[in-house]
Amino acid sequence: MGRYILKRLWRALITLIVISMLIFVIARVTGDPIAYLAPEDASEQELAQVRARLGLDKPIYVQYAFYVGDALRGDFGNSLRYNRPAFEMVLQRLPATIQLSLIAFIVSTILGIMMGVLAALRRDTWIDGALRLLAVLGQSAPSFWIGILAIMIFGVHLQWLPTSGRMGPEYLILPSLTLALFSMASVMRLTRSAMLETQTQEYVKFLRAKGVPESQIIFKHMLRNALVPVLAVLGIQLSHLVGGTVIIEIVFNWPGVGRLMVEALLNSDLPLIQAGVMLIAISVVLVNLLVDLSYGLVDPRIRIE
Amino acid sequence: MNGAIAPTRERASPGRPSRKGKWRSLPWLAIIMLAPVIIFGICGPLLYLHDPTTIDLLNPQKPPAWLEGGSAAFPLGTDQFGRDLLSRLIEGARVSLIIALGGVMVAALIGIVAGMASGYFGGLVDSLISQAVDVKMSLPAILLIILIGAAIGGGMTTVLASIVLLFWADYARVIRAETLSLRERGYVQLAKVANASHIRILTRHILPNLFGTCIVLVTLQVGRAILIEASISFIGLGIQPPATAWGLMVYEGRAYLATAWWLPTFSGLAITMTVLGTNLFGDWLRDALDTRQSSL
Amino acid sequence: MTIPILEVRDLKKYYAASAPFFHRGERPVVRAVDGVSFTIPEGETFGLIGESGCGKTTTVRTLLGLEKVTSGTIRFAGEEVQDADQAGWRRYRSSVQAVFQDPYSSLSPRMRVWEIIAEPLITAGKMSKADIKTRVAELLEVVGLPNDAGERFPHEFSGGQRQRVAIARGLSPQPRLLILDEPVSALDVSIRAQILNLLQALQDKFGLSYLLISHDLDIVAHMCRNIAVMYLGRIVETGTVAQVRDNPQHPYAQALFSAVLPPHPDKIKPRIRLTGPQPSPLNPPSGCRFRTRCPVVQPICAEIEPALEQTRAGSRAACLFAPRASQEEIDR
Amino acid sequence: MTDTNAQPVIRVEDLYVSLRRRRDGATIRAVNGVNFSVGRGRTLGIVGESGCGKSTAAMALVRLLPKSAEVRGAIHFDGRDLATESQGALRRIRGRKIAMIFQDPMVALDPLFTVGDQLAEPLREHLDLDGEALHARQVELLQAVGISSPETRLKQYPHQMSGGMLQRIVGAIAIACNPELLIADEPTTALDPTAQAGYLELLERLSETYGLALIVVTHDMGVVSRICHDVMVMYAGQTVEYGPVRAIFDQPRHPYTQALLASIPHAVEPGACLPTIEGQPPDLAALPPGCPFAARCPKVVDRCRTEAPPPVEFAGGQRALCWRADER
Repeated sequence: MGRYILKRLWRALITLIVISMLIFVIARVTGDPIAYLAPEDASEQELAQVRARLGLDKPIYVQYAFYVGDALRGDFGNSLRYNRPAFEMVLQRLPATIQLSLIAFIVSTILGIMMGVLAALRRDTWIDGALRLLAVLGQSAPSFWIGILAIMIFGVHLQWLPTSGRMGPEYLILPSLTLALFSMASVMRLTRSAMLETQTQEYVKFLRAKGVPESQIIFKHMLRNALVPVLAVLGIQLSHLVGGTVIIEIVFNWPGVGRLMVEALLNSDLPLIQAGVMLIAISVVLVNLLVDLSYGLVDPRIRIE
Repeated sequence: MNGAIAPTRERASPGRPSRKGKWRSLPWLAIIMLAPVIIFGICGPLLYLHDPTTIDLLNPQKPPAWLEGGSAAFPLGTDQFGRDLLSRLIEGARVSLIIALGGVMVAALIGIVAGMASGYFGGLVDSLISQAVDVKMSLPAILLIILIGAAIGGGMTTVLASIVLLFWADYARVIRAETLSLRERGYVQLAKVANASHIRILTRHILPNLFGTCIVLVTLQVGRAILIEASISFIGLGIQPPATAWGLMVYEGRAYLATAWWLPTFSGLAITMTVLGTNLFGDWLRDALDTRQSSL
Repeated sequence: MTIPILEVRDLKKYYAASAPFFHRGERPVVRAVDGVSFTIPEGETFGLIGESGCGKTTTVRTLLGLEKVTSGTIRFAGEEVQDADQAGWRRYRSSVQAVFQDPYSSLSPRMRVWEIIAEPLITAGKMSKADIKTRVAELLEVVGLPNDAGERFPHEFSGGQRQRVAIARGLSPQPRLLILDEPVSALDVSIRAQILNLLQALQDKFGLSYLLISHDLDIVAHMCRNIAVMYLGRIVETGTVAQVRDNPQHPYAQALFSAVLPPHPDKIKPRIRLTGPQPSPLNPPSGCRFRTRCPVVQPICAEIEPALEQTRAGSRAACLFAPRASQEEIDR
Repeated sequence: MTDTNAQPVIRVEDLYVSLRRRRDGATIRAVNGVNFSVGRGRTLGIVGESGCGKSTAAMALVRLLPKSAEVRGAIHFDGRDLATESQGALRRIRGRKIAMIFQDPMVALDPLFTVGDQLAEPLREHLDLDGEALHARQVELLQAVGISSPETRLKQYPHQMSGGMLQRIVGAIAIACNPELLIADEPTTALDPTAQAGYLELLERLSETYGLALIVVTHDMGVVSRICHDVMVMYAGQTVEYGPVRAIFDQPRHPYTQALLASIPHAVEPGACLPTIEGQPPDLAALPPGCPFAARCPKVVDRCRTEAPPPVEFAGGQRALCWRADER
């Protein structure tokens, strides 16, 4: 187990380093930061002073080190448009995004697993067919379109649910369900095929030979074994979900980091983008790590090395 | 009996299932969904009723022909500038197809080469490629897209670059795993014993056996690429007006939800149908070719 | 004295095991093959037997050049090959071919049978396409496959037929030694006999030498003149079939042969039981490797590593307590 | 019959099983009219080559078959006919009165649960054991199959154990509820010679100690000669020969049995040519009229190709399905 944890920690670290390098490189590629840090009519000498002050005259790896140091302190600079610390702005919006994706994560995981199990147990019946069609539809329809249709039907037409903003719990329903759809479809398909896979295992045959009731075989043994591969991809599902919030936030006017970043993108507000990307990356990597570690709880082969 | 040198000729095992059921087992639903997209994608300009970019301010927001106020001249109605929706959808099909196929092909090429090299040679090449794949897998796609968008702005290049950067890793991961297992097969070992070069082993023994996996992956990825393209266009980083793409049409139509519901509805429907078609086709291929793949 | 076709001396193959994360000092080593020696006279069949994990597959892989030798020598027809350059290996490999156990995974599924059989000729690049086709037709005839088999794919054949294809391929570069790694284990009993007969007939016809690897002691006894028994990377006993099978001296060989299923219910012999699990080649026991499971183990076995020595029964065994042959018996 | 006891534990009459082949939907006649019985403490070997229906016949006894399977005939066990019992009733028999073990003990246990947990399942299910009594029985069982320090073993997972240990655990699970019949389906196919001998010995000991009726399905005549009292040779879903092991090894009456025994390398001089059986078994979806072995039989006569041979009985309970069985 110790070795497994170390491996996962290592991977998380590498991921964060790579993303920080990407951000850094992109910030440099997009132009001389001096252009927007110094007054427009600054002289060559003044520019050099600013450069020296910001460390921009140093070699690139020193600059990167400075950048990482700043990032670790939460200093990504001020938003160009709002002239407020970018990190703070993102931090303010983060809870809304986390709330949305977490609820979608829970909904999609639980429903996905339940539907997958049902489809596998009713293999080749109309239930299986319907669930599989639903799943492939869920993986095919763009979430923004589903969102718009939902707004059209439940908001504009039926007027059952609010469609924009984040005021009370009822504001969460449409966005989180829309967001959950794609992930739910993936989890369902994976659960279904994992369940079918376990059905062919020798130990299932042996359990039947022992006279263990079918319900116990399914819910105690097959389900737990099927969850092993499902759990392995939940981390990936979660990053899909966090990514998906960006679009959902736009559709439903949800005040999260995603919308903030897209706005920042349209305004070329680089510090804000950097802070947003870094913070989202960190939260995704952390949650991924948690999911990976929970793997050991299910599978004794990893727990006991 | 001295059946040694001239032993019996065993009966060959019965071949594949008969050809009879073949027509019926084709994925007709998928074919019906994909056929219009492919036809429009290839000969789009020949089929326009109107030029998709011509603004016709006399006919703004016309509903589809079968509704009150619609006209046969604009079968699916018009947008806020009076442009014919059907013609714009056809134009969108072309753009979507080019981007999806082009991006996926480039990604497949990079990913397959990387995956084969990684799985076959192992060592440092493998460590680097695996690490890169790992990093990609644990990051949300949208972050990469935003970073690319931040670096080079919106447009076709951003979409293509995003698709390639996002998808190569999927190929590399799957192909690496398959190559690893193929490498240990008896026939690869025997090819080495027969003095076959690495090139020969990779092209004659490994690549042909990856074919099924590649085809299935490409099919499924085309669907995902269309979705990604639509999403990128939707957040404004993709195809820029006045050119058009399906995602952009949904985005533009979104403002007219209350007055012209058909604008976002039909363009979204086009995306969904196309992706659904490729997904169904891919699933069918996977079963037909019997390649083992996770359903992600 | 004629030069033996294959002479293996003190062959060792160690793998570096994956080390624990922050491991200090030397990396642990898996001693898959640890000092194996044997000789195959030209035109004969030599059998290597042992249970899974004893190192016979690794031995095959090193002999085929699929793994680099850690130390020791492999002499083929008098010439050392283990340190040969690429050209040397190429030459060696055209004289040594192999047939593997699984007839399903040993034929490329997307290649036509003729190309599978011809591959060693194609890579050698010395024959024209027409000559190759003629040669393939000859080979199909030799292994008893129909003429049109060449244009078909492996999946169109049954297990026994595939093994015939594999044998034809092994024969195509006209090798002198064929390494048969469990060649009939995957086949049904009746097909098994056909393939064994074919191998015997080919040996007679072409004067081939065989190295036969198997865990089926009946088959080894049927095919071979000399055999060696492996345990945990070492040969523990070697000699003629008659010596080793009928009067084994090493306790492991005794246990192994006592486990052979009887050909008739009247021939059930008492079995010598082995206790405990097989130790890991990562950390083999000191002294005699078999001592942890040996029914007649003595304290000294932990200290002295026995070498293969001539026994009174005629075989050579690596056991301190096997009755030694006297000097005159050896001379005789 | 061959049984020493008057009342066999299980008696099978005219068993037929047909299955649907997934590939082309054809109906496979996997088992075609099989009769046998096994008494207390006796061991029956069902032997044949791959696809001869031997496993299907054994699994049909407790109806652990694919859903498409159709079973006809009578399976008399414990005063009832298992061929007509409901799946629910069969479940209460499986593991309780009829235990089963399969090919490879290494994969017979669920990797995610402890050995103790998996041993407890049949005890809880069939005997309603719980708490102290359950634990005591678990320990007792592990001791019965020769496992030392059972307390710690119960808490371990399958991946922490050696192959030999798992064999014994599987054996312990099989005898957990004192069954009357144990069916072993290719129990040693995946094993090395010493492991194979050990497993067979374990089965033999369990059968003797507990007076089990044992059915061993195998393709290996050696396994049969090692532990079986009676043997049933199957070919293309039919019992071509049946009888006491010694009688059949001494004087096989059916040409297929003769060929099977002769093709074991032990039977001939080293290096000599082995007798072979030419050709391949028939497709079970399209069985020929007459004797299914006719196409490969060295003793075939015209009649074999058109008329199905009758069972010919011999002294000592041996019987063979062949027109020429009583010729020497």
